[in-house]
Order: sequence, then structure tokens, then C-alpha cells
Amino acid sequence: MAIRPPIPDAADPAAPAGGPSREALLALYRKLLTVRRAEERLGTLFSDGEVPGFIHLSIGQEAVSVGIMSALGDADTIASTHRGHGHAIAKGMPLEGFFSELLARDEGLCRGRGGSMHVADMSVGMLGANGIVGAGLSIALGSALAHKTLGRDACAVAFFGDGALAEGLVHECMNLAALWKLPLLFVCENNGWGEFLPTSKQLSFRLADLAATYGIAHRLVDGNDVVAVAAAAEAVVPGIRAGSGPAVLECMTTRVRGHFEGDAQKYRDPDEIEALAARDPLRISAERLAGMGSNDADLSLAAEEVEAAVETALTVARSGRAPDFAAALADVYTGAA
Amino acid sequence: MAIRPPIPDAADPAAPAGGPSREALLALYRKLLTVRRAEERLGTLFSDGEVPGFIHLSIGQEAVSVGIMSALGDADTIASTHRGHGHAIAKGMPLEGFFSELLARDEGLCRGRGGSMHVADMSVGMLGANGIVGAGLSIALGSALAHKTLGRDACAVAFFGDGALAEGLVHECMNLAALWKLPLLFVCENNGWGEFLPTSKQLSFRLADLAATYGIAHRLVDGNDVVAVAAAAEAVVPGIRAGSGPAVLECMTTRVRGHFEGDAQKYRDPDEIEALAARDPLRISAERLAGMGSNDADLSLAAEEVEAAVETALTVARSGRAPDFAAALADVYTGAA
Amino acid sequence: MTELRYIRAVNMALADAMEADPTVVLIGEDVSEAGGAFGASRGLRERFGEARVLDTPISEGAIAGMAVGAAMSGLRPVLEIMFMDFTTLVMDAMVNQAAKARFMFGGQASVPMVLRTPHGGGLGAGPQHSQCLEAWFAHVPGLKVVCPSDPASAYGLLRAAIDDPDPVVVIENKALYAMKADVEGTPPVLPIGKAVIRRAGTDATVVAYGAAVRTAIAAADTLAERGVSVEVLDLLSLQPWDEAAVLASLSRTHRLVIVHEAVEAFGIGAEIAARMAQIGFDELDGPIMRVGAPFMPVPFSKGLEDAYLPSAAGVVRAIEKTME
Amino acid sequence: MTELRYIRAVNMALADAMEADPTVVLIGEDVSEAGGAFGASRGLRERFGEARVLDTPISEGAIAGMAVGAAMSGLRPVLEIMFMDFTTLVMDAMVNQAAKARFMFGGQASVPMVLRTPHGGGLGAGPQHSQCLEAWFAHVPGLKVVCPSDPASAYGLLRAAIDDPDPVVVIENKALYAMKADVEGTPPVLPIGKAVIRRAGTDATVVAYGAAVRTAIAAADTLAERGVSVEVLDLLSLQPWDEAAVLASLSRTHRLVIVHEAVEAFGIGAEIAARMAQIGFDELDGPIMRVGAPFMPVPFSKGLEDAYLPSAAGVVRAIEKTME
Ligand SMILES: Cc1ncc(C[n+]2csc(CCOP(=O)(O)OP(=O)(O)O)c2C)c(N)n1
Ligand SMILES: Cc1ncc(C[n+]2csc(CCOP(=O)(O)OP(=O)(O)O)c2C)c(N)n1
Ligand SMILES: [Mg+2]
Ligand SMILES: [Mg+2]
Repeated sequence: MAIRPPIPDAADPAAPAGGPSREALLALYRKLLTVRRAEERLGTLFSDGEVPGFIHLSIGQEAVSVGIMSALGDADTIASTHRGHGHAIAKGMPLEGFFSELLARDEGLCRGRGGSMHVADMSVGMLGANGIVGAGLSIALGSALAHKTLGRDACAVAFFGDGALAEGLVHECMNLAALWKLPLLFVCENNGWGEFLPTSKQLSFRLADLAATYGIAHRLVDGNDVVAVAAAAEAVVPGIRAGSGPAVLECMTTRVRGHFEGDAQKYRDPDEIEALAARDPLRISAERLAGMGSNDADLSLAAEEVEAAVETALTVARSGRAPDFAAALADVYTGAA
Repeated sequence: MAIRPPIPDAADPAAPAGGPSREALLALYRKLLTVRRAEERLGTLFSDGEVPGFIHLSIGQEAVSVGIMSALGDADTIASTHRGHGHAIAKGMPLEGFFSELLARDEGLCRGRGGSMHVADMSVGMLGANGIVGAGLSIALGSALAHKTLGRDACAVAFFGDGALAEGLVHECMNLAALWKLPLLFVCENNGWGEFLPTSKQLSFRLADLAATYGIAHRLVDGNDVVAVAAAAEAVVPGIRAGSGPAVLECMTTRVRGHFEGDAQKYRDPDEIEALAARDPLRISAERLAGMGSNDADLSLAAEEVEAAVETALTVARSGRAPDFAAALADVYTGAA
Repeated sequence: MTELRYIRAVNMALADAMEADPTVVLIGEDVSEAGGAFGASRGLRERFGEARVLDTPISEGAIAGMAVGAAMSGLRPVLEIMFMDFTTLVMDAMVNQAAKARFMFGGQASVPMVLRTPHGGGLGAGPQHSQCLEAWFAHVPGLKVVCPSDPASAYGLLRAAIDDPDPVVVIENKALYAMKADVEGTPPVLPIGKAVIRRAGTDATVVAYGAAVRTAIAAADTLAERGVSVEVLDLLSLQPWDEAAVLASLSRTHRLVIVHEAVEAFGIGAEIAARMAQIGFDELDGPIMRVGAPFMPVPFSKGLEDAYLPSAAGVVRAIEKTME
Repeated sequence: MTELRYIRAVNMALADAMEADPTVVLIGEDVSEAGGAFGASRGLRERFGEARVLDTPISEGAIAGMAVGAAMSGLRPVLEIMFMDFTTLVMDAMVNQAAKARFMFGGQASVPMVLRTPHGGGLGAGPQHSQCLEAWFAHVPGLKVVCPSDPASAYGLLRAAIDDPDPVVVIENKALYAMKADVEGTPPVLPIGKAVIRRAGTDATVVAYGAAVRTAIAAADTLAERGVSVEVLDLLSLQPWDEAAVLASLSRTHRLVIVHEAVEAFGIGAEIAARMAQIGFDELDGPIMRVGAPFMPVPFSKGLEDAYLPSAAGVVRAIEKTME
């Protein structure tokens, strides 16, 4: 019943002016790789039955997490989605705490009570993944209000998917953020899908028009090019922190895996999935690095180091304790323990 | 903290092409007058303590109700707001049933259980006033779905105030109506206020832009000119019934009384209230009628007849029975009585 | 005899209701092309067309309100909310609109809609995808609430709910979707408000619903080995619930235990216990015991979740306690 | 001694909390320029500035979620929802976010926010502006719920709620806003979770909260004339509630009646009755009686509403019944 394709599927092709140095890009590449390897590892852990529950991987979307976070500091806060591993790791959640959580260990940053849909690390301003589509928007809105009221030089970021655009909360939060000029960056990860249905069948509008309605600046960004994402974030974050009001970055990206692990994506054209390889964020960055003179050795060194870090973290996580029921029960309220 | 005046306060001044005949306009005038007198009477009944609860009068806004309904038939359905007396009466709810309800009599169309905020008459497609801001939008959306699915040649109408534009439900309903091309007319009664605060301090956007975002046609209408409202409704309703999809009419209008009876409007400039007399829907229609050759006698005859009808209805209502508690308790579920 | 899975019974009930009444429509996220997140509506789009099986955007508030409006205008919508946790977003539509329409409009309107939603843990789905919130709905005059415990009741109660002229919340348990049972032909439509004795007994009554019925039966089996005869009553309907059946069983056994997966405090069991502490007071020979989830969110870790969910051992202890 | 009105006590508590802690902010529809729909925040914008007293658009879902996020980021927001009926729109923020944040993030975060909202009938406000929905919140691990019954407790509980590190729902009763009482200076901050004996007695215990405390006291007065000595316990906190105090009173009187304005079925009283039917079973000399609203929406008509609301006569009958 969709009327028209609501979201253009080509991202702004203009290359960002004055990109990062080779070292800086290599650092970003390493982060992309960290998210990728960590999630690939989770995928196998899940199919081996080592990780329970629902897990939503962000493979193919890592450049959004890594690019946005490159413009943020620890004082800046983010609220995430059900697909939040990349956000958490890129914001600085340590891999041990991350894997320990996914393996439901007491050493997990959420002590094994939250799991994949609730990874969080308050110490780096990661206010949590969220199992409720759209909810993170209002959490970030509140965090932005706190930044403003307390006079902090900080920005809050709300991550959300294109499917979440149908939730009324999006409208309420954009209106409020614009009305009060809150230091809030809206980051839409537009991967074209909401679960098993293309979002073209869910939305009658384009985010660009919605943002314009509230007078919020909107940029369309190639979400698979970490350089483009980082540049876009750097272009708006300082102004947001300084009080210029909210902005929207719409990052066109690609969901490579199923909606969650175990989803065989039968509803999707295999050719379409195969074609995604050309837009792989890792490949795009690697090509850029090659163009800047990096050689294969640089990349394989990075790969080895990341691999080792992931495996070490996993080993640590596996050796962790099971959470204690009485301790959990005593921690529903503050100071009850 | 409002950034810019979100809603233009001047309505489209263009006079509608080929207006109604004098007889037709006199009939509309009589309806305006009926709503006005009924509500004025309610105002005195309220201050005399004869009507309990919260009552929100639509004095100054009658032309929206009467104008829209002039384009509707009994098969068309409407969902209303907390300020719903005008909608109910204009849609055809009989005055006896109306006053009996407001006086909490068993003969009231809601048997004295709903009162002002829940006046309804299903037999004429009036699906109810509503105490929840925004809720009527989704009720009308569902009614439109039923019309479409059951192949009816009918339109559903959602009335809502400008304050309601901040509710997320507006966004969800507009997206859905546009996506599914539902036979739904959105009628915003823009009176510039949401309770005690100008909506310019509540909204960062204009409805025209929001509607355009979803690809829904939008018209700005002088909501105090019943001829303009009727013409706008007639211009869109047949197309909506025929399947062309939803439309928005934004009717610029004037809340003359307080938010509810008993509200002294101390927050409002007395000059502003006084100036509203110039935009009085009755005056505007009377002047039009005069221009078309109606004389004062026509108008006073109408006034007398309306007055008499209101008083008769009120007398009937006053003589009604008090509702029975056991009967009410037995009517929570169908057929339980 | 054929083998019927719980989720398939739901699917059959939807299909049979749509077949019987052309005004029945299905509404929800991914119910149409994908056939439902748990497969409840698989094949129905193909069979009844996309106009009657509607994939919606992620707009729970609007689709619930839409179901109310559609029900007031001649359709019988069956709304799926993917996880009961997300019913937090439809409370206004259900409570202020659906539940009250008939009463507050003086009987002019009824709202023949169904809200289907799965509750319950056991899947490691964590705090926002596992909650049992049925007590909220049972507290609201104008709503009915049912909770099937097996394939036959999943079929029979859903058919009854769709036929019902008033709004009904049908709560399925995710952990039961794979449950199989042998049935003879099409299971019968079940009356709303009637409990069923799943196992007769004389020493104590255990009242349960949904997945907890299995737990209760397991506890009864254990105690049978020790010579204690436990009656297990499956409520099936939570609002209205079968007060007469509970009282009758209590009057035979004089001991009462109530089990559910929802949080014990302020849960469904509280009302049953409270009612029996009034109208069944003279029949009670021991304290009324409840077995429900502890006062904490549903944890992610398997170990924690296992400890969180009510167990047969816990029910055994409760029965022993009231028989002391 | 000075005379203090209930609504003024709320206002004082807000002012004193804002004075004591610069991170306390007020958020809600018409709370700032208008001073609140019922006047709770009158004068506070003038005193503390518009940055701390925020008028919001009509966006309940967003402002509740905003309060959660703000509380996680260093503020102590006090959110006003104009009528408890509209809390249907904030259930996700309260239940899936505020209540669970501390637990599901492993104790990393706490959510020091307050949701203030008035419940209750008696104003002819009809089915969507009168509901008492506190049982929903009491069922949710992670939330606390309090319900003051007079000006002093309105002050003392609100101060405690704002000081509390976890989310607290403070339920006021619209019909009590005009209530006056004499107080000595500033009322004390009250501990959450503690009940108070409002009237000592020996023959029966009546547990009540909010506006029903007055009803219970009126019933006790009536029975005193007939030589029956009734103890009235004011719960004040509903989650956690003072189980020990109820049990202690029951252990003295051996008869228990619970009264509230909320619908009886699945209401707060159900949990209290259920708990006492377990841990207080041996103390009970008669059935546990509850007096609450009947199972219907709150009607508009004054006559119907009067019959709907729990009455002192109804409480008297319940006490007599359990003493039979
Ligand atoms: C309120 C709510 N409704 C429905 C769901 C089920 N659900 C989880 S993810 C999802 C799709 C979200 O799509 P999008 O926002 O585009 O994010 P993506 O999965 O593409 O990253 C849905 C419907 C949910 N978790 N919360
Ligand atoms: C969900 C909800 N929030 C708040 C209210 C309280 N309230 C009643 S009317 C109103 C203002 C509505 O403004 P608008 O939509 O412009 O309608 P108007 O009163 O101007 O006709 C508010 C906030 C309500 N009834 N429902
Ligand atoms: Mg998506
Ligand atoms: Mg208005």
C-alpha cells in the first residue's frame, strides 16, 4: 500500500572536505574492525548456544557508530536501540565488560541482568541499548535537558532506526528538542528495513521533510563511510554543544544480517544481500586507507590485534562468575542490598 | 522558549467561489445559533450548579462544526474532542438527548454516564467527544479503515485542537492514513491556545508543513466563516470518499471563553478577548446574510425559534429520570443486563 | 486424533474466525507478509488477502486506537502486539477508549476487538520482552482477559474472544507456542469465564493459568507420589474469573495455593486469594499461599531467570506449607 | 499552629525541595506560567526561574521519557501528569525505562524522578478523569508508590519522594486538594514504607489510604457510638507497604477490612488481603473484607458517582460482616 519510495536509497556522494590523517583513519578502521569482530564472534556464540535471548547485530552499519562517536567525548551521552552493540563498543564500553554481559556473567557491566538489548556503560555516557523501539529518543531528550540545565558543554545523541520513525515519540521529541533548542543530535540509521518489512511500506514520508517541518537541520550521510559520518558529526556537534539547537543526521546504511540472529532473511532477495559487499564499511575504509598509502601489512596487523583483543576479552568473560540471585533481588532499589 | 510563531494567525482571506443560496446559508446560520444558544445555556446551568464536572465550550468556534458537518451525511463518521458540543449538535445529536446527558439524566444519549466530555450519538455517526487529547484521531483512523474495508462510500473525520498537534498520535495517524490512503479528513481547530498557554509556546512547527511531509493535502481555512469552512469541506470530502486519500483542513478560529467554564482567563489580554467580537462566526454569517438580502426579521425569527427549541429541550431534560445504578453496573458489558 | 501445536491452534482460530465472519481483520506489525513474529498469522494473507491482514508501521498507540475505531464502525479487528511489554504503549486505547466506550456512551456502542499478545519468560529475552502484565487489564472494568494454557484452549478462547461483542485481551505464553497436544478434530469454542479442573484431587487446590498450569501439574505429580492428592484448576479466564469453581474446589479440599508466572505482588493471584479470604473464609484450613515471580524485573541470565520463574518445587513447598 | 491546605502542602514541598537542591526541576503541562492545573506549582516559576519550571507541550510520552533521561543525567525531575487517567500514556517510560534502569544496567544508574498525579472522583469529571490506577504501578518492581491522605503527609511524602534515589509515583487525590489541617511549622519528611495509626482500636482493623482514610475514620466514629472499637491504619505508602504494621494491628484486633477508592477487583486491597490470608491467617477471626469501587467505569452523574464511591456506611457494613 506504500505510496512512494519514502527514503532515497543513494546517500550524499560528496566526499567530505579535508578528511582525517592516515593515522586517524587507521584508528577508525581499527574500531570498525573491533565492532565487526566482536559481533561476528557473538554470531557464532549465539549459534553455539552460548548466548541466549534475541541478539540484533549491526554488521554493515558499524561506520555509523564509529563515525558519530569519533566526534564525542565522555561527557557526551548517547541513548541506543535494540541494535546497540556497535554504539556501546564505539562509545568506549570495554570488551571484557561487553562480552561478560552477553555471556550473562556477574562481571558484565549490567551484571548479566540486561544482555544484548541493554548493554550500557554509564562511565562513558552510554545510557543503554533499549528493547523498546523509539524509547531511546526520549531518554536522550532528557539527557540533553540535563546538559542544558546544568550548563554542561555536552551533547546528547539519540540513535534510532528508520522503522522507529513511525513511532509518535519521534514527533514529540523532535518538537520538544526544537522548541527548547536542546543540545540533541538525532542519528537515524536508515537501513531500509524494520524487521521483515521494507520501511518503504511503513512510512509515507522522508525524514528530511519531517526534520525541516520542525526547523531542525538535516543531513543525509553515507552511513557506510566512516569518514563521511565522522565529518558530518564533527560539523554539527560543536554547534549543538554551544546551544544552536538540535540536528538530524540520516545515515544511509545496510543491514547485512537478519533482523536478529536466526533470521534466515527468506523475505529478502539474495542478490540484494550479495550486493551489500560493495558497500561494506570495512572495505570502503580499507580502500580509502590504501589510497592514502597504507599497505596490507597495516591492515592485517590491525586485524590481528583486534582479533586478539576480542579473543582475550572473550576468554576473560568465559571465566567469569554466574550472577547471584540474592544480589540481583537486592539491587532492584538503590541501597537495598 | 518558543523559537518562532508556528501558526499564522490570519486565515486564507479568499472568499469561496459560488457560495450557498440564502436559504442554505440561513439554515447554516440557524445551526450556528443552535450551538451557540445551547452552549450559552450550558454556561449558565454550570454556574448555577446544575451541570457538574468540567465543561469546555466551543463559543466562537461554531462555524467549524457547522461548516464541516454541512458536507457530511449520516454514513460519515466523526470523532471529537473534549470541546465537542458543537460537533455533536451539528452532526445531528438531538437537543433533548444532548441536554438530558449534560444534566445527567437517564434519557441522555449516554444515559448520564458520560456527560460533556463524552457526548455521542452513534445513530448519526458521532463516535463521541473524548477526554483524552489526541485520542479521537486514532478512533477516526479506525473508522476510516472500516469504511474502506467494508466498501462504504463514506468518510471519517477527526477533529482536534492545535494543542493536540504535540501528541505523537497525530504523527502516527497521519502516517498511517497517508500510507493506506484512508478516507479520513483531519480537521484542526486552531484557536491558538492549549489550556492556559498559547500554542506558539508548545509547537515548533506549522501543520501545513507537517501535512506536506506525509503528502497530505492541507488547506488553511477561516474557521469563523461557516461558508468558507463548508466550501473547504465540500471541496475535499467527495474525493476522500472516492478513495483519493486523506486531507487536512486547518480552521483558524477563536476560543472566546476560558479553557473550561470557571476559567477567568487572567492569563489573557482583555483587549484580545474583546477584539474577538469582530470575528464572531454569528456576526460574520449575519453580515453575509444581510448582503444577500436577508432582513433583521429573518434573523430574529431564527433566533426565536432556536431559543424556543433550546428551552423546550432543556425543559424535557429537566423532567428526566435520574439514572439507575444497577442498570449502569449491568451495562459495562454487552448483554449482561 | 491429530497433533496440534499451540501456535498452530492460534493460527487455526484466526483462520476459522476469518472464514466465518468477513468483518474479522488482523492488524499488527509483521503479521501479514511475515505471518507474525511468532507465526500466528502465517498463510492468512495468502488466503484472505492483504486488505484483511494488515502490516502496520511501528505505531502501537495508533494501531490500537485504530482497532477501537474500526470496531465501533463495523469491523472485528484482532490486533497483535508483538510482546506484552509493548502493551505499555496501548494502555490509553485499551483502558480509556475500548474498555469504556460501551458504558460511557450509554450502551450505544460496543467494541468487538481482540488484543492478542504473548507474555512470559524462559527465552532469555530480558527485562523488556518477558513481562506478565495481565493484572493491569483485569483491573479495568470493560475489558475481558483470557489466558490459554494449551493448544485446545488457545483455539477455543481465541474463537470466543473474536466472537465476543466486547474488547478481550488474549494472553498467550511464548514458552507454550511450541507445545503440542492431541486433539480430536477442531477444538470447541470455550466459554469466557469458566475454569477447568485439569487434575482432580482432594487434599489441596492449586489454581493456575497459562504456563503455570504445567508447573502446577508437575507439583501435583510429585506430591501424588507422596500420597497427597492435589486438585489443579486452570482458570483460563482472568476477567471474569470463575469464582464459583475456585470456591467449590476449595470447599472440597480446604487448602488453597495460587500459582502464576507474573510477579506475585499485586498479581492476579492477589485477587483470587482476597476473594477466597472473604467468601471462602470458613472453608480454609490453612493459609492461602501464592507462588509467583519475585519482586524484580525479569533477568537476562539463564541462571537468574530459572531462579526467577515459579517452579514445581516452589509449588510443592507452598502446598506443604498450607497443609502443615 | 497554622492552617495548611493539602494543595499548599504540595506546593511547599516542591518549593522546599527546589530550594534545598538545585537539580530539582518541575516538568509538566501548564505547571509553569499557570502554576499547575490544580495550582501545585503556583509561584515557583517566579521564584526559581523558567529553566527549572518547564511548561511542556501536550506530549505525555516524551516528557515522561525525558524525565527518565534527565534523572539518569544528573537532574531530579518532578513530573506532573494532570490526571492519573493520562498515565496510560506514560506507562512505557515508567515501566520499561524508569523502573528497570537500575536493575537492568547492573546498578550503574539510578533514576531519581518523581511522577506526581491526582486520582479520584467526586468532581463529576467522568470516566476518563477520575480513575485510581495505583495498583498498576505497585505491581511493577523498581517503582515506589505513595499516596498521602492529608496536608502533612502530602508534604512529608513528596519531600521523601524527591529525595529518594529511585522513581517514585506520588498519587494525590483531587478531592483532598482543598482539605485543611493545622500543622506545627513545617511537617516532617516521612519515611517511605511506613503506615500510621490514625485512630487506635481493639475490635477490628481498617486499612485505608488517600481519601478513603476519611471514610474509614467516619465509619469508626459511627461504630464507636455502638461500642465497637475500630483501629484505622493509614498505609501512606503502597509500594513498599507496611506489612508489619498491618500484621501487628490484625494481631491485636483479629478482624480486617481494607478500603480504597480504586476498583475493588485487582486493586491494592487484594494484595493486602492476600498477604494477610497467608502470613496473618492464624490471627484472623473473620473473613477479610474489602470495600472499593464496583466493577464499572467512574460515572458522570452525581447520583451514580455517589453510589460508586466507597462510603462510610459500606465500611460499617463490612466491619459488621467480619465481626458476625
Ligand atoms: C515499541 C516496540 N515495538 C515493536 C518492537 C519490535 N521490534 C524490534 S526491532 C523492530 C524494527 C525496528 O526497525 P528499525 O527502527 O528500522 O531498526 P533496525 O532493526 O532496522 O535497526 C521492531 C518492530 C519493539 N522492540 N518495540
Ligand atoms: C492526553 C491528555 N493530556 C492532557 C489533557 C488535558 N487537556 C485537556 S484540553 C487540553 C488542551 C487542548 O488544547 P487543544 O488541543 O488546542 O484544544 P482546545 O482546548 O484549544 O480546544 C489539555 C492539555 C487531556 N485531556 N488529555
Ligand atoms: Mg531499519
Ligand atoms: Mg487550541
